[in-house]
Amino acid sequence: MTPQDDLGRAVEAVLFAAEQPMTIEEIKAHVGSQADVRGALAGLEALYAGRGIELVRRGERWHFQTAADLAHLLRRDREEARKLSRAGIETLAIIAYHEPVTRGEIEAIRGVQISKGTIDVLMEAGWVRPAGRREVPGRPLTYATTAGFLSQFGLATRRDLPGIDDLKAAGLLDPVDLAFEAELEGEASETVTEDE
Amino acid sequence: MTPQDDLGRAVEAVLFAAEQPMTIEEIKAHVGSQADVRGALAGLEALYAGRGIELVRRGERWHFQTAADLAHLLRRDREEARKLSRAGIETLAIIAYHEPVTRGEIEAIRGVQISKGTIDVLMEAGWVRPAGRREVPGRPLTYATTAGFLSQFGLATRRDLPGIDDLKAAGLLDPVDLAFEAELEGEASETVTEDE
Amino acid sequence: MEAAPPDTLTIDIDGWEGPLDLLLALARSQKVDLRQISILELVEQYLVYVNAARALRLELAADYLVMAAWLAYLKSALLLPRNPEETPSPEELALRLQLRLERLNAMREAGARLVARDRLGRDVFLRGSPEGLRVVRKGRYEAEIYDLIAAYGRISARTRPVMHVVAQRDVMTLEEAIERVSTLIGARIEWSAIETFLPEGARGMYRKSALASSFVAALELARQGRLELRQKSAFAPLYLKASA
Repeated sequence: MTPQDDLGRAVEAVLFAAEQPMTIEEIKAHVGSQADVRGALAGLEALYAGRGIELVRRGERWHFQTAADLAHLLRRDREEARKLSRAGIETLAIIAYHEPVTRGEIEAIRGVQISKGTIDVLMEAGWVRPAGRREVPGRPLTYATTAGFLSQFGLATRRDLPGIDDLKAAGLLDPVDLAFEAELEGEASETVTEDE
Repeated sequence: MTPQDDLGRAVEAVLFAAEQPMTIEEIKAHVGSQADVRGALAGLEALYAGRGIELVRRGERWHFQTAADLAHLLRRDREEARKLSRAGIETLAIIAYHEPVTRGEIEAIRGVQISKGTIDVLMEAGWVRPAGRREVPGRPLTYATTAGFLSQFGLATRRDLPGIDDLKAAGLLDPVDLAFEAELEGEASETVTEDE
Repeated sequence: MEAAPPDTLTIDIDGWEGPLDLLLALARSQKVDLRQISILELVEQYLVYVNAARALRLELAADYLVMAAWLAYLKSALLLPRNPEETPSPEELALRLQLRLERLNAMREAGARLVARDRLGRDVFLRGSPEGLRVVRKGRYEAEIYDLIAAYGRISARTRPVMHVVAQRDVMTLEEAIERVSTLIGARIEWSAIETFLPEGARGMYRKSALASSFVAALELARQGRLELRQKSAFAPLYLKASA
């Protein structure tokens, strides 16, 4: 067995035994600070690809989980996953796609005030956290998603949010004011081009 | 992928997610009663041989475990992460919001006495430090938070803590329930006993 | 609900999360790209809907009516001859509305795609019984930012009423009033209205407190035989005079 295999086995065992997803630093605390953990993780990822168990990255953390296509064999009836309200789902989506974002900005997109408790529920679930203040008058608090959010929804990074690139390219993540300006300018320049 | 591989993946995922070692009958309840689970187990046993994870049989039951020779990487410690008591987290919150603050002031804000151990625990965790004496009669010691506190809670500065208005908007200032009040009273009488 | 015309949505006001949400649902019923919707038609649909709801005497929240009023204005502005001086132009207002609908729609779809993903604990699973790892740091305490701010919220909620109770109010105590009325009454020869016993310049809550205390003081002094009270009828002015 090569040293590389030894490290692979060690990382595999550590992640397998872990109760929480682990960062590379945390893995190193077990397998040695000099180890090429990143390389070992890449090797394991390839080794497990297509198997019933998969190695996945969620934010800065790694963990093993069952393959998604086997959900039907494993789904647990007693698992009463917290059902989010529509307001909760939309608020979570707005925070995830726009973070960091203030309560006022969330309300502007939804066109309605957020009722008490909507953000509270998301924070309690561990998916949303306060993310500092915006340096504008009133210094409103902003919100962002957590590592727990990425794990829960199976995202390696925020860039894996469904359709985020398209939304960004279409300007749909820009505030209305900005989009409005762009739209007016676009029209204006089109007109100029036509006239030439 | 052959049918045998599909079955292997299914058994692998079921055993991985299981909370207890499983019999072949129990596995069949998930993957189908006609399946050749015994054959799939043999296949998995061979596949995992020599890896950081092993498939092992204990009596009639099967489960995955980390390879015995890697146990030194994992050794469990019963002194696991502990959750702060309610008194601890409340005291920490008061120090964070009001620092530098004396013990008497913390008690006045909490409305309940705090036992000596509460602040000791916060200091041991590295989140609170003594911050000089207040120049009033008795020269009481004041307490403040540390840099370790900021990094634990993911704050850039103390000013990033949500203000009272933010808490209100998030529904965190809703009336406390009676059970909680009762608990507080219990705590208060405990403190008296400790001090005697 | 059969009363609704066949081409309008069923009236179900509880299902909407505000007027923008309702507008979006109506816009989607046009079955074209949001970029292509007819704002005029949308305005018309909304007004029909709101009128139908009102005809059924459903309680509409104020913001639905505010939106209806604004849309009615937008509609007339779009139909009437242009006033070039007017800014923003009705077309610009319509464009802004369309941009808002697009953004809400984008987030609604994103939210639906998000919750449909393979969720941990529902579709994919972590290891059922991990052996667990040694915690390297000794006695590490765990707490999350949520625990911290929720704790502070709890303390604030708990102490808030207390702070309310201890708020200092400017009052005249009964002792003060007895002292004051018994001193002043000696100097009065004629019947004097009770109001003339109040300190000069007493205003607002303090004046009310002084009046109430002075009244009780007058009763007490009358009981002691030190002054007499006179009142023509209930709620008529109350007069005080020292006992002869």
